Amino acid sequence: MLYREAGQFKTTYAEDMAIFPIRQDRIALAILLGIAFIGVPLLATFHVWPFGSDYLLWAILLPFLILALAAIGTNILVGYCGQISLGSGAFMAIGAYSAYKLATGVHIPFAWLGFAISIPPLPVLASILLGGLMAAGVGILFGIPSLRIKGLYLAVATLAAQFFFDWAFLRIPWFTNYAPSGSVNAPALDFFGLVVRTPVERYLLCLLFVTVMTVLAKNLVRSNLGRQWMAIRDMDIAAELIGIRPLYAKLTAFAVSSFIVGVAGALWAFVYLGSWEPLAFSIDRSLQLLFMVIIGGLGSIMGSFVGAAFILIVPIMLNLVPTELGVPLSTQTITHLEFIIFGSLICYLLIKEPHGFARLISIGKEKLRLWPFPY
Amino acid sequence: MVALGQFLEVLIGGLMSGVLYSLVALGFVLIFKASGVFNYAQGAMVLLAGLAMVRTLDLLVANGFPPWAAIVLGIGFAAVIMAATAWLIERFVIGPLVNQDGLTLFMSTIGVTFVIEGAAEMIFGSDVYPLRLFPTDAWFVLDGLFPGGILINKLDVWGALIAGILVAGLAIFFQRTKTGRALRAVADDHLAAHSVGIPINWIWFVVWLVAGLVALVAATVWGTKLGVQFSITFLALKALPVLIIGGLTSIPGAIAGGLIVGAGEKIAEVYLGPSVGGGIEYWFAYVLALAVLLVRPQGLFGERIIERI
Amino acid sequence: MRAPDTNEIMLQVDGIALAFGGVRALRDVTFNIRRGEIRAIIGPNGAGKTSLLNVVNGFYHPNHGAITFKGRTRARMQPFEAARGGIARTFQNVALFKGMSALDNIMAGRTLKVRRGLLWQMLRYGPALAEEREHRHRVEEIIDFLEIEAIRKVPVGRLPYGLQKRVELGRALAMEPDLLLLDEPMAGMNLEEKEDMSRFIIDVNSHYGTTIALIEHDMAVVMDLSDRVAVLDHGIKIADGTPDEVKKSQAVIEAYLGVAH
Amino acid sequence: MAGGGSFDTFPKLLLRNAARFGARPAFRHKDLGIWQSWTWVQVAEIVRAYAAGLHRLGVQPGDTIAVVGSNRPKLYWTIMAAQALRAIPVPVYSDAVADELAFVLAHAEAKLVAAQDQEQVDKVLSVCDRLPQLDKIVYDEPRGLDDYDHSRSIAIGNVIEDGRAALAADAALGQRIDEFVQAGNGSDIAVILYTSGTTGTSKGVMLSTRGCIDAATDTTRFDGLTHDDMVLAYLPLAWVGDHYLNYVQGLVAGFCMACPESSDTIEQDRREIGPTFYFAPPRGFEAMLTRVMIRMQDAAPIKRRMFHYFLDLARRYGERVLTGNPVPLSGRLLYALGRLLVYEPLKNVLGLSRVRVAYTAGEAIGPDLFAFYRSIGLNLKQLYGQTEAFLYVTCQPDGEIYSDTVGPAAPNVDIRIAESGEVQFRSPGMFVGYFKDQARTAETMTSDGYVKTGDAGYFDEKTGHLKIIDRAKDVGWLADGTMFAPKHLENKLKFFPNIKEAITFGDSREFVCAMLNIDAVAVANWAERNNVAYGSYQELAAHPLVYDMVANDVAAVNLSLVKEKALAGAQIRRFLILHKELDADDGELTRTQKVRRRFITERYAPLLTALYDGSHEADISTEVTFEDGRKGMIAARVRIRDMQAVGPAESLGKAA
Repeated sequence: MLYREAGQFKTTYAEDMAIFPIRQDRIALAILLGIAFIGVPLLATFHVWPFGSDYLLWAILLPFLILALAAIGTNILVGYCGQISLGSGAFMAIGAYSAYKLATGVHIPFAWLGFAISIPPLPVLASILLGGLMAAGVGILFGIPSLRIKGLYLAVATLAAQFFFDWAFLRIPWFTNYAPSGSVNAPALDFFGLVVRTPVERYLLCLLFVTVMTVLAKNLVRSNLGRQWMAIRDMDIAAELIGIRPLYAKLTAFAVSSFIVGVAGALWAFVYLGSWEPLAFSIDRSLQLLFMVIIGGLGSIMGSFVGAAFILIVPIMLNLVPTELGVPLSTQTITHLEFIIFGSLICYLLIKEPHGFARLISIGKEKLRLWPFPY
Repeated sequence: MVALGQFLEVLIGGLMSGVLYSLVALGFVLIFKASGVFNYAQGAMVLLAGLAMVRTLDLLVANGFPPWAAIVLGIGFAAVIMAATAWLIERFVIGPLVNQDGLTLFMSTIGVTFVIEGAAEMIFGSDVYPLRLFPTDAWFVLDGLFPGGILINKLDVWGALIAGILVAGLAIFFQRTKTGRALRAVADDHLAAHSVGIPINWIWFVVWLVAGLVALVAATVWGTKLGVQFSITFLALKALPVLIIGGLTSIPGAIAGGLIVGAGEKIAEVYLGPSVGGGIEYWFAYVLALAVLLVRPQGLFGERIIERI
Repeated sequence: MRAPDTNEIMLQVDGIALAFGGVRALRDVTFNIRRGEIRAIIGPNGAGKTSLLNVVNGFYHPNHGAITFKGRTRARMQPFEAARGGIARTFQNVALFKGMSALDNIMAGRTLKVRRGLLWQMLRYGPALAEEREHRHRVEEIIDFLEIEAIRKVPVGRLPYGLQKRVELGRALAMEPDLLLLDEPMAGMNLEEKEDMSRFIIDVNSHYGTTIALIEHDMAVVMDLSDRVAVLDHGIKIADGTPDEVKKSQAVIEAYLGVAH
Repeated sequence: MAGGGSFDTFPKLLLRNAARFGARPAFRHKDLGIWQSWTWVQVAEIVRAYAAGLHRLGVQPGDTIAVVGSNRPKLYWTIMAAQALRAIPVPVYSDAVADELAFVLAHAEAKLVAAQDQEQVDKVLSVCDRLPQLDKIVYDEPRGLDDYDHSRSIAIGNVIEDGRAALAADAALGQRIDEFVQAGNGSDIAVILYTSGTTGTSKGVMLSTRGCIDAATDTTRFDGLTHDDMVLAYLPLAWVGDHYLNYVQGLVAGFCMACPESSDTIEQDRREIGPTFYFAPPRGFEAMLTRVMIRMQDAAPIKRRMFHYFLDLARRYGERVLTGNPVPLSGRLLYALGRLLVYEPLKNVLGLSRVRVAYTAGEAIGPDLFAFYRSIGLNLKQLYGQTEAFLYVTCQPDGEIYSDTVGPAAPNVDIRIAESGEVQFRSPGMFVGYFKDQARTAETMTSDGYVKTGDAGYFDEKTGHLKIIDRAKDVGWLADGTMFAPKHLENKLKFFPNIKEAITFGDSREFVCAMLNIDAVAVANWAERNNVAYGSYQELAAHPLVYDMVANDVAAVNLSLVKEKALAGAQIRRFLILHKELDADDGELTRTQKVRRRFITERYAPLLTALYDGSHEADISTEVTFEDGRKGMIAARVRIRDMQAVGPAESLGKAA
């Protein structure tokens, strides 16, 4: 209905392969980015409604951005390459702790060899990215089984990663620089001299990361590599017979996915939490990410954002709405309600619309494009 | 001599708790064989069964019922709850998802897990509820052989006994009874089974019910050991690696796997634990499973997987 | 542009035997494919035709025998090695990537030709974009060739069977193979679709000079398409030669009439 | 806006456009998934190389070059290249069967044929033994032609390459080409268009370059077409409509021609390209509307209701809102809302959003149909023309649009009505003569240089616009002397969605009878909705309920006739529904889908007699040609239905 496509024709493949080939979509995106990059910061700095307090930034936007990023990572593995993962939380943790170690300086004593490896503290940006790389490395390691085993079996392999690293970061004091409490504090967020402190600054920082990595991720999934992943997902045998090497396809999926998740982890720890414990990256986190992906849409970048938003908003609504209605619920009840809602929603979507909200959205969009016709 | 004694003690303790893993794993095998579902919700079911039982039990006792009656009624009620759950799951989740690929089914059970956990805690509360069904004191045996003898936890013995009986029972149920055989038929080929007039939905309900009851039993034992609480779910989740190790489709495999994991993690905990800060039990089973997968993807007892195009 | 029918042997299969458990799918099968020819493999159901193709492109590993492809002999190879060697393949029951559009399916067929790696593709800039454009262009030529312009961007899941078969052929062509294995390319097609498909097969052979081996049940089709026909029955090659020779062969007639074995 | 001005040949216009619009797109073609585009400069260069190539193949001034195929840039360039060499292009209908093709090629003495693809090449080769003068075949799409004899048939691409190389090699060749272009003048024959004559064999209409350009200059001005416009070239290449509206106007105004990817992607291509100038015959617009309605039937009830509500609204206010006449405010607002919700989206999906001027012609258009498109804001107009005039005789200026007239004389055209009632005209674009056919040329021209259109019509007193009622020779008189205009009647009948074709009889008979063809799509749909079971078209056509439905339509026509005094007596008394669809392959229709009345009269003689001997059914068996070319017989028993004539009194009664 709102679309006016007549006269929008493509004269080059570049145009035809664009992410948003329809002009109206490009406009919408531009507006969205405008709001995100200019509108929100402005409103927030001058505390204009709805940014009266920092609640919106802290409790919603920051976690949304970071978790959306993590969801994208998870989606690449689960949604695009069809390799189930219950270990995303662990890879966030790896990202976070590696970044932490690198930012605070690494010292590995090889007493019996009489020498020690030590790396001086690195700049925050470097540590975050290297944290991601570290996660990617471990990802590849745990991805190797996926070459011999499929689906369900892989679930257990990733569970192994999850539980092992939960334990490692909890019990091996070296990771926490021997902090007695086991909880660690992020270093100052110093990017080439300008230090990120206020919520707005943190928000912008995450927004930047998310935007850039989203574009890169989108590029990957719409390039040959992305097609290799989907081929493996849809029919691995046929994929092999057209010359796709399962080893390469799957491991790249693991690497890329873990890298993004790792960076998200580092951001989560450094930018959002500030100080954290291994609990922040437990299996619950893994499942939360998996849910975001399923609800948002397997195999859809956009879906990752939708899923993240949904998962974050529901609890807040559960909190707000009854209170408004004058029947406030106990936090426990809310948690339980969340569980039930998410759980049943997952089942419902898997049965009715396996491609999640993203598919529903694109169907709606198609309807608008064909309006007033039904098809 | 001391060392050996201690080792035996640990080993026996491990095997005993291992039997429980086998038990829960058996629940998995049933469901997997019958509907190809890799049931993540097993842990949640244990929690649900446990809570349902312990809360009724407490309630009744508080209202002056004699303990034995309370126990019987409590267990009975929990059984009913499990039956209801089984029916709901079959009716609203597994049924509609028939012929979907394993991954989808698996994810759906994660959904189920959340619903069950949420509902269970909402209805029955989310604290730690102590449960006393079995004696928890210990025996000392063979003190002639070893100084101080070997400590054996009576609860473990009970658990092992019950589990043993159930395992035997299930094995028979599988091999002998009509339903059991029908069940195996379904596992091999849905359509075929259907065409020969085996009511699949009924079969599925049955396996989920059995799995539920198995969960109930596990709940009684673990409940007594640790009190009924959320963390039980993680304990029960270990049935996943147990299965991988044993082989997804093999009942003996499930049993052996359970024992291996049980003994293995105890030994690892006692002998390696201290050097790495303890808590190895938390992941041992999974990493072991991972190792097995790499060497023998179909597990120790599983049949080979052949692909065709 | 048709490749000259030299007698150069492109693929030589020597004494292949293949068994699943007790089932002997292939017993000591020996046959060859010449460069530039259209080679048909026929036989009653369960004769081992598909197994033979599976052995040729490395999906099954024979228990005995060797395969010589373009002068290199090997007992077993991985499917993707076969693909890299220039062997493409379509399937009896279409094996497309259901989640992807027709275009993406065929684009996936270009994988082996892609030069730029992960980082370039991630940046999708300069050379990477140029390469992507190049591949798209080649794929569009194939789409034009197979006359599937109208369904370019439709998810293959929604396509009718006949068109799916075409897309699958397109995916195989995108690999620019030297040897194209077609497993019942016309199974379940109506007359018109069959005529189209035959036309495409002939054009592929003449226009791209691709060597083609196909399994087909429709005798009429086989007889007027193929240069040489090999007949399998119960895993044994019972006849081999030009369509006319094969038609005359007593063994073949018996096999098809189902005379005792 | 650019006219022909001092440029009297197309090659010169091409050069002018290259100079004036250089980098602007001249041609687009949806090929390999995207709209390949060529600027005027590129086209000029290509055409020059192509001309050189053709010259090297021995093409001389005055040679005729046949062009057969669908709308492809390379085929249009063939026309340009031929004209550059002062050779004469002869476009041929691509759906012509081998015999028709053979006739035209032989008659035109084509020396070279430019064919689109294997299919056309094969067709030419199949008849080339009848074409001694045919020397070479060039083709656009090499696909499937690899093994053909390349001494005889060459890919156009190669011809161009060869020409380009040659031009680079020797400058003299280049000069020779340029000399041809310079030597060209307005009196040259620009093109020979073969009319698929409604009667007898087709005639080659010769048109002069000067005439073509002048005519086009007038009409492009008339409609304000400029180099910013864009057309979708989807009409038959060989039809005057395509050649004039797209090719000639394109060169004159310098706008861009877009060629669709294939015949079955036209809808989508139209939507993508979004033409600004659009032509379709009434049946084209009708088909579009039918599809719209059919698609809407599957829409959700609410949506459907909304859709129809706003369409009614448009019918009530649309025309007035758009022509700026007074409309109640509520109407204005609702119409604006309708724009947002229905009209604009609808035009968008149909690819008509950007159309500034749309024309329809060829036959009378149904008032409702016409009103529909105008009311949703499409500037649809009618023109009246014919090949001999190089299209335009009359056309409707903006603001003076009536569904039942074809408008006043086009610029610089003068029209007169002969005593016989025949329309005659003189126009800048009028033809030079029929190729190799003095006799028929003579009988078409009047002594004082007017062209006989062969159509009967009159100028409407009220509007001063021309009204065409029928083919002059078809106008007849009933036995009792009342005037009888078959086409007029037939059009009235065809305005009903259920009736696809109608042939009426009455000349020198006591009363009027009609043979009807139901519209398969519309009636099938009706049948589906009212669950009427039927096995075949034949069954459907013979179905009593269908007869009843059609009878109502006929009655309505009779009623409407009462109002036209002259024709009131010529009401339809009996009709029948034919058992098969009239088909060009059986020679019942022309290639432009016009009824071959005479042929049908002979073919269905038994039915005709039955209509008049009072019997209530008749047997008929006819030979038919199937799509794959095979021939066969179909026999049927056709029922005949009697109708009541409506007297003035009754009509008043009904009116009151």
